[in-house]
Amino acid sequence: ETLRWARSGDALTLDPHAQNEGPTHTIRHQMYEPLIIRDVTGAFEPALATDWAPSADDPNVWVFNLRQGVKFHDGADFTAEDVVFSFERAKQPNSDMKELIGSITEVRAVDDFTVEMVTDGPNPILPSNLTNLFIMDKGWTEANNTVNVQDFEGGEITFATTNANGTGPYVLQSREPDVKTVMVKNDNYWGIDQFPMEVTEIVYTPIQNAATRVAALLSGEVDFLQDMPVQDLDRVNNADGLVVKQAPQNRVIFFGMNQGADDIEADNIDGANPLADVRVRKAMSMAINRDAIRQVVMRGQSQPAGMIAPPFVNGWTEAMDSESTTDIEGAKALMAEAGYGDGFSIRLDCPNDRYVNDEAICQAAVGMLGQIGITVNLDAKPKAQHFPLITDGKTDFYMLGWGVPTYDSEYIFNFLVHGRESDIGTWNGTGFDNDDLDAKIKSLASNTDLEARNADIASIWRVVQDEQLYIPIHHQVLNWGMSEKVGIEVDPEDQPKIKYFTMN
Amino acid sequence: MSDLPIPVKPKSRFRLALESDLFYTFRRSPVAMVSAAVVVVLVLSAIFAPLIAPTNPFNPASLNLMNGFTPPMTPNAFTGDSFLMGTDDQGRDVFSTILYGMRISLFVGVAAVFFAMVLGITLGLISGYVGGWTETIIMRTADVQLTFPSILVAMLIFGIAKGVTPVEYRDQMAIWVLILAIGLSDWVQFARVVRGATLVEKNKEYVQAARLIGRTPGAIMLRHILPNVLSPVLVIATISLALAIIAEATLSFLGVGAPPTQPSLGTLIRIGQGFLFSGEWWILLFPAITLLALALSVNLLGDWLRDALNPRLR
Amino acid sequence: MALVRVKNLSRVFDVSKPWLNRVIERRSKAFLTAVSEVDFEVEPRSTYALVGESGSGKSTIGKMLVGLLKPSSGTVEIEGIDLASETDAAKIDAIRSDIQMIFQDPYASLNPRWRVRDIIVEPVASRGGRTEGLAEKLLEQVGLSVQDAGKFPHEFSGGQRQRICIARALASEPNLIVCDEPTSALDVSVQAQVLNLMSDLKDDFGLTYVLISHDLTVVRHMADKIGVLYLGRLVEEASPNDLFETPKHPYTQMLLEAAPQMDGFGREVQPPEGEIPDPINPPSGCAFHPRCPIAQDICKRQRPEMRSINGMRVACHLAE
Amino acid sequence: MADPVLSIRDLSVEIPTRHGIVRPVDGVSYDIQAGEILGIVGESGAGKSMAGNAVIGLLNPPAHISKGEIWLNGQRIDHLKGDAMRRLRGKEIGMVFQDPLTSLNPLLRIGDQLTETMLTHLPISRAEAEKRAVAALEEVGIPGAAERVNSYPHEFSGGMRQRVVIALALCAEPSLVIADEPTTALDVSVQAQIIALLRRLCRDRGTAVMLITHDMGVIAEATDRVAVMYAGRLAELGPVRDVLTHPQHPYTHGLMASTPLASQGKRRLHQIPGAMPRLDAVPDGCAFNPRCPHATDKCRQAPVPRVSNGQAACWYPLVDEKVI
Amino acid sequence: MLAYIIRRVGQSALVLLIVGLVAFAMFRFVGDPIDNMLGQERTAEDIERLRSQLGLDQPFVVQYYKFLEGAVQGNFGVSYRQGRPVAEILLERAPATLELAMVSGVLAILFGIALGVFTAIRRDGVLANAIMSASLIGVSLPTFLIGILLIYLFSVELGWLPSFGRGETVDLGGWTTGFLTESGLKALILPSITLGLYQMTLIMRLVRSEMLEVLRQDYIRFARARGLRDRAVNFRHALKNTMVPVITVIGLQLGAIIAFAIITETVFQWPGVGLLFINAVQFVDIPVMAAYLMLISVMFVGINLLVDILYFFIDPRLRVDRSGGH
Ligand SMILES: Nc1ncnc2c1ncn2[C@@H]1O[C@H](COP(=O)(O)OP(=O)(O)OP(=O)(O)O)[C@@H](O)[C@H]1O
Ligand SMILES: Nc1ncnc2c1ncn2[C@@H]1O[C@H](COP(=O)(O)OP(=O)(O)OP(=O)(O)O)[C@@H](O)[C@H]1O
Ligand SMILES: [Mg+2]
Ligand SMILES: [Mg+2]
Repeated sequence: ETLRWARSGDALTLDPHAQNEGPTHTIRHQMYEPLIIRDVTGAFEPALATDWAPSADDPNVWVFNLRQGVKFHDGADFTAEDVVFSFERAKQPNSDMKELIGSITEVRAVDDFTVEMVTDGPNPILPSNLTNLFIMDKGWTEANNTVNVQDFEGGEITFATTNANGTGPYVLQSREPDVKTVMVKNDNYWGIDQFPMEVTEIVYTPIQNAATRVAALLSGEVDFLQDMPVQDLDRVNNADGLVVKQAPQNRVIFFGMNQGADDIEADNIDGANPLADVRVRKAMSMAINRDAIRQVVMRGQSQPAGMIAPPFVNGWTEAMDSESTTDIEGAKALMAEAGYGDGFSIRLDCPNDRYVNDEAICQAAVGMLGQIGITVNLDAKPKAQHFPLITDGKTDFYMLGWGVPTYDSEYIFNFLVHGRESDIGTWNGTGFDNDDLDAKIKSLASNTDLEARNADIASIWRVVQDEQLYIPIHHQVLNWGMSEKVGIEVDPEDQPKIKYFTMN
Repeated sequence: MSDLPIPVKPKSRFRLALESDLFYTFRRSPVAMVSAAVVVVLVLSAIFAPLIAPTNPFNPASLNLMNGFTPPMTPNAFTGDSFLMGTDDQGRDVFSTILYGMRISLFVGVAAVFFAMVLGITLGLISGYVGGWTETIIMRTADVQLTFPSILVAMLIFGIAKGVTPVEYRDQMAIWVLILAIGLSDWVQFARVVRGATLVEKNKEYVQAARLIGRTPGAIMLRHILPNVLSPVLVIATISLALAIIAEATLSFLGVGAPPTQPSLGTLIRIGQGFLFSGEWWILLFPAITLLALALSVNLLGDWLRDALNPRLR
Repeated sequence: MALVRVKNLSRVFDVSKPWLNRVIERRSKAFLTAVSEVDFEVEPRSTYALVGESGSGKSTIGKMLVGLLKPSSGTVEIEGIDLASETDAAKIDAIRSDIQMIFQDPYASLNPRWRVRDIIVEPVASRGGRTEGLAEKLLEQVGLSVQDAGKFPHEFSGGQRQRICIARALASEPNLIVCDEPTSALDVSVQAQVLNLMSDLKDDFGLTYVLISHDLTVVRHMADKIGVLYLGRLVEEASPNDLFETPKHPYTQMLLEAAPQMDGFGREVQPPEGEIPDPINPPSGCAFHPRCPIAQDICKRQRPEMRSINGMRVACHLAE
Repeated sequence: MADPVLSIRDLSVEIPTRHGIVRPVDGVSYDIQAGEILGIVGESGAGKSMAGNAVIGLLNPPAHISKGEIWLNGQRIDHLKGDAMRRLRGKEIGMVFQDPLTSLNPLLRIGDQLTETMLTHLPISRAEAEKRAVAALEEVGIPGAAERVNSYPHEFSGGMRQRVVIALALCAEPSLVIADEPTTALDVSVQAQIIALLRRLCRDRGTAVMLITHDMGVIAEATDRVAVMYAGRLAELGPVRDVLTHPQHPYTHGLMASTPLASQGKRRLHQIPGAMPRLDAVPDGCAFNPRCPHATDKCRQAPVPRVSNGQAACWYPLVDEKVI
Repeated sequence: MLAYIIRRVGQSALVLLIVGLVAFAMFRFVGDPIDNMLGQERTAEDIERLRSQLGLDQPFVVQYYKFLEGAVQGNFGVSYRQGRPVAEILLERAPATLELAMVSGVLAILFGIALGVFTAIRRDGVLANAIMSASLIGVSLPTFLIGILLIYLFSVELGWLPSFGRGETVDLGGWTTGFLTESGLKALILPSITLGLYQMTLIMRLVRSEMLEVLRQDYIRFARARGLRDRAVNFRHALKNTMVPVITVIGLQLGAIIAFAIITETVFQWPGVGLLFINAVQFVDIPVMAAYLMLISVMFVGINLLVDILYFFIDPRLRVDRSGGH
């Protein structure tokens, strides 16, 4: 049966290691496989590795036993050699996945179906980092001259950009970027009896315009829709033969502020940086009425957040997650105390095609911050333009959403709290840089004493909370719209894997 | 000079206007009167929006998000506030937002048409009157310009402006870019018509009489020809105004126009169309009706003007 | 001394096709000789008439007289001054205000957006002269009323408009008025009014007229001397009586014969042969020879010079 | 006398306008016999063309016939509608307009315009029509007619075009031809040719011709009888020589007298004061009364007497006023 | 004739040169190509190397010439956003837009002319007036709104027609066509109506006013005076003359259709060049913008060239030597 599947955007490339981006991974997941995947509940599930464990001899080594009898789409056999090759490829400078395996110093094939990974210290959570790390066929890659990862930013295209040869349940049949991608069932798939595999053909269509997207679902032209506009949930739910399934998403939405600079360019204050004052940051957080955003902008499809970790994540506590309060008068007082009683103006950079109602949330924030005298100029733009502002440190006040595929706070700290360096803290646009804290974060990777590690995590969170490093907004709720015949539960990472789908 | 007869006070322009054929046909055309009335009401309410509108939707601080999605004339479940045309997703009063949005739409439309008109008339007059190479160059440029439909030109200019202006100025710039873009894509019509009319007028004998007296080309163009080529210009200006309003709406709809915090009618429709299926029809409907009413009545006026000013139809 | 002296006046228009067409179609440039080697003089306070069929170059001569067109060759001297070669700006200005023109179409001659007063005084106002009460005075002189000064042209009939044109022409107190078919757009009864007015003003102000017309009866009534044009050339020039009684040139004879006559009841005329030839490729020799009943060989070959015969001037090899 | 080809009885045409109802033709009656040329003369705007258009049923709305009858060859045609009237046009009534430059469709060959007219009205084959087209062109004196049928209008000179227009008007052999200022746009020499052509056709075929013009000279030379129109009404009707030499109506007289005449030398022209009234402000009584030197109160109030052949619409007709 | 065509071709070439200049200027001055290509960690050397590699150190004219040379060979560089050669992307997308434009163009011309003639002939008729009023609403309603309403009505409420995309397409040697499948044809209906409606209204109103103008001409009066049938008068005489000015405008409108496709494609998620362009504008993807510009003008110029030649066949006055006579 054909599954007609739509969402707002397309995969940026098919090269497995060129972009670390959700929707891009989603498409790859149908054709390529990592060693380990997460199932619909978020639990690990063996994919190309059948089991894995730290080596008994060396705490710095993880041993993976590979699945046997697996063939790539082109018929080549899957062996340890391919794993070694793929990991090496993923560590290339052009790779966007290298941060995830930064701690791996060596990958070696013990035999055809055993691989050992050596890390620079004990790494208890290594498997979490591997769920989006796809394995390519060495022979195919070499034959097609695409050993090097595509230089995406540099505008390069390679054979792997538009072609795919994985071990996955579906085989690429045709692809027109931004238009249509068709995949068909892989009859030689190793798991063909293990999974429902009821979808024989996948037709994937990006539809940018939200109304058109919903119309397509309503009119029955699409069976399965990601990126459901929240306002249309009722309509879709009430439509004959359609259902909306929802689940809390492993993603939190928040604002970041440049507090490290002495002066920032996006404001109207010369020679000073109002965001550097923690009282201002606290006031800003207090000005945000998260309930109103939940009620109106999100139509109940979110959960107000007090910290920037989703509840799925190790280190999340209910107490911290309810620390955000709304108190306009208090906020005004704080502003006055900080010497900004008359307010200031600042530009807010916001994406308009990445998160649920991202632009509307920003707009609402503009109004709310206005109430404590902060005039916010909103600059909303596509994600492809927004994200580089953060990674390049060119924005002083921005929206960001963070999902945690590793389900551990370390991932958050590495990207968002650690001071910005070339291979760590890359998404920390706040200018926050605390050497003690950085050391603590670094030590998490190799801390095998989980209790002590958790204590460290809690203490790091304390600093983040007290410094009001970010202004958390909410945790997203994920909505998938689908025809009743589609049987699937929502994946908290928004990564549908079609092999689990049933069709009746 | 006591032997000179005393001049008699002539009729004022206003009286002449009232007695004119134009005014007569106007009074006879219900369509023209109704659409003029609609235009006047809409324009006035846009101009006096700050006085009429219950809230100022462009001041984000005054918004209460909890008022979002209030249906028309129904009290909001949380705040108990009630709005004539309901509120949008940000809790903005749709009625006020339409008034303010219309200001932007009208300002952009009028300014763009004015810009196009001044440019087009000047170039049209010069190319028609001077002729020769000047004319060839101007009219070839016009041909090239015609190659690019307004929407395309506007988007290009927008894209380029986006590439060259610093982010800080983008919001303020957006409106001026819209005006420039729509205006630039519109001048050709004016230039062509004015040139055509100028070619006719310049061979008329009153122009020869003026040349005979030794008046300069500039004076002839400005004082003699210009007033006589204005009636087709008026017609085009009206129709262009309707087009410019729609173009502005379209560009805003495509996301290259007015920013969402200062929505024009087009931006409002773009916002509203997201709620088309979810039952919040008022967010789309009222701005759409306003836009339609505005464009339609301006178009109707233009249509009527064209017929009324066309001497052959009389 | 003659007020106007036209010597060897020619005007050629370039009517070539665009360059590319000429190259591809292997054609040379095409020129239309609208006026060719015309000589005449106009005495002060007289009326000199130019007649001819459409396209014979009457208006072109008129425009060259007033300086609206530059001659291709030859000269136009007004009061001894040639506008085309004169360099003294003051003299040019003086001559310019001495010449005025009245056009054929009274509807197109007046700027419809201007009030009559402004139209009339423009020749003076544009030179910075005093215009107070001037329009009213002139209006009365041309038989309109003072109140009319504040009106717009569309409030007037054709005859009244022509009067306004005359008033405008008089504003700068000119000596010479070139009238290009001043009455041909008017009905007979109105034409009589305008012609009478022109005669009166001529006497009152000592004006000199160059009257351009294709209407032989008007010309005969008004002119002191008549020049007949054919295809840009002056073929005959004489006083009205001589011309109408004893036309010398076969073309003049044909024209007089063909013109309908008020008393020509049931007159059976042999209509003239042919039409005016293409002015771009005019016939060789005497341009009239293809239609001329008495043409001979020489007429085809040689262009006849103007000759004086009995006080008339005629350009015909055979006239006597 | 035989029945007239065209007979107009008390014809009025009305146009509703902003300033009230305008009557450009007001109670006009006249007949035209076969082989006769009737001249209609008058100043611009007197209603000459309107009268002609009314006959052929081509009044532009909102102008319409409000009163009176039009009879063509014994058939009443003023109330005919649509197709019935169309069949008469071209077939029974031919029309020639003033401007030969614009009367011909620039995109169609002369021959096609001729054959299409004939095929519409005559039961003949296309080949026959083509043959007749050449003949029709020859008849109006177009040299090389056999080749010229394939020409487009812009390839002809003005005089030639007017001949083509006449050929078109005559090609279905109508019994009446209305020629509305057929020579005004032409030079005198060509005008003489066209007038001669019209007279010859009229004589040879016995066609009745209504010749509309404002040129008294053309009237004198070309017509048998003349109708003088003033402000939509008939001022005078009669044999051309009588009307022109002994006008009875003061207007006709004024018209004649204001024309410069060779015989009168350079004396001041006779001048009718004022101008023809606008049709929305025609004075009561005799339309000419404000300009008439002989007008009395009766002229200002009572409707003028009816015109009959040889008699003017005037209470005080002039007697023995010789003009020419 | 030959001269006429040569002149038109020459003018077209000139237009293209100018457009090329605009496109080139965009490349050269708007998006800093170095910035776009090198990203964050660039060294002065890198910049120099790339400058000379891209020829940016050469004189302007040489650069422009190189650009044109590249453009003629279809080399417009690489899309900043998609990282693929622009020419390839355009080629992939062009069939969708062209098919859509073709269908809407044909619809607009057929219905536009038919309705224009009808409303002109029945000038005062009830139906004609109704059509005229409706047409005004047509020009007053923004295209995007029409599209949204059509989707709402026909896809969502009635469920008759697809709301987005091209349906199934068949690949004919690089040209993907939606004409050969039922779903492809169905998918064409709503977008082409949306796109064609506005142009149709314009053409209709133009045809009507030109037709009325022609119907006032003397030769029409004369044709009527000759007793020709209404059909002959209206169609043979009037319509043909109407076409002379109308054709020029239709040419312009056809070009406009391709550009207006931007809106329709956005609303219907039609995978054509318009959608590509609007994304490019949002992303300031200069190579795509420039190439689109060139593509549109080539099409436009091509259409107008054809139209001009057609014009030439319709109007005999253009065919003859016009120098003589007057
Ligand atoms: N600007 C011009 N360019 C080309 N040819 C011209 C121009 N002006 C006049 N001609 C030609 O010159 C010739 C003489 O024209 P002119 O207007 O002097 O004639 P005319 O005797 O005044 O005729 P009419 O009685 O029609 O006014 C005509 O053949 C005309 O076509
Ligand atoms: N639609 C109209 N509304 C009002 N008056 C009109 C209209 N059409 C024509 N007239 C008037 O009808 C009168 C008769 O016009 P007609 O064309 O018959 O005059 P004419 O005698 O043929 O004049 P000309 O010699 O100028 O051709 C004119 O005075 C004209 O102003
Ligand atoms: Mg002339
Ligand atoms: Mg007439």
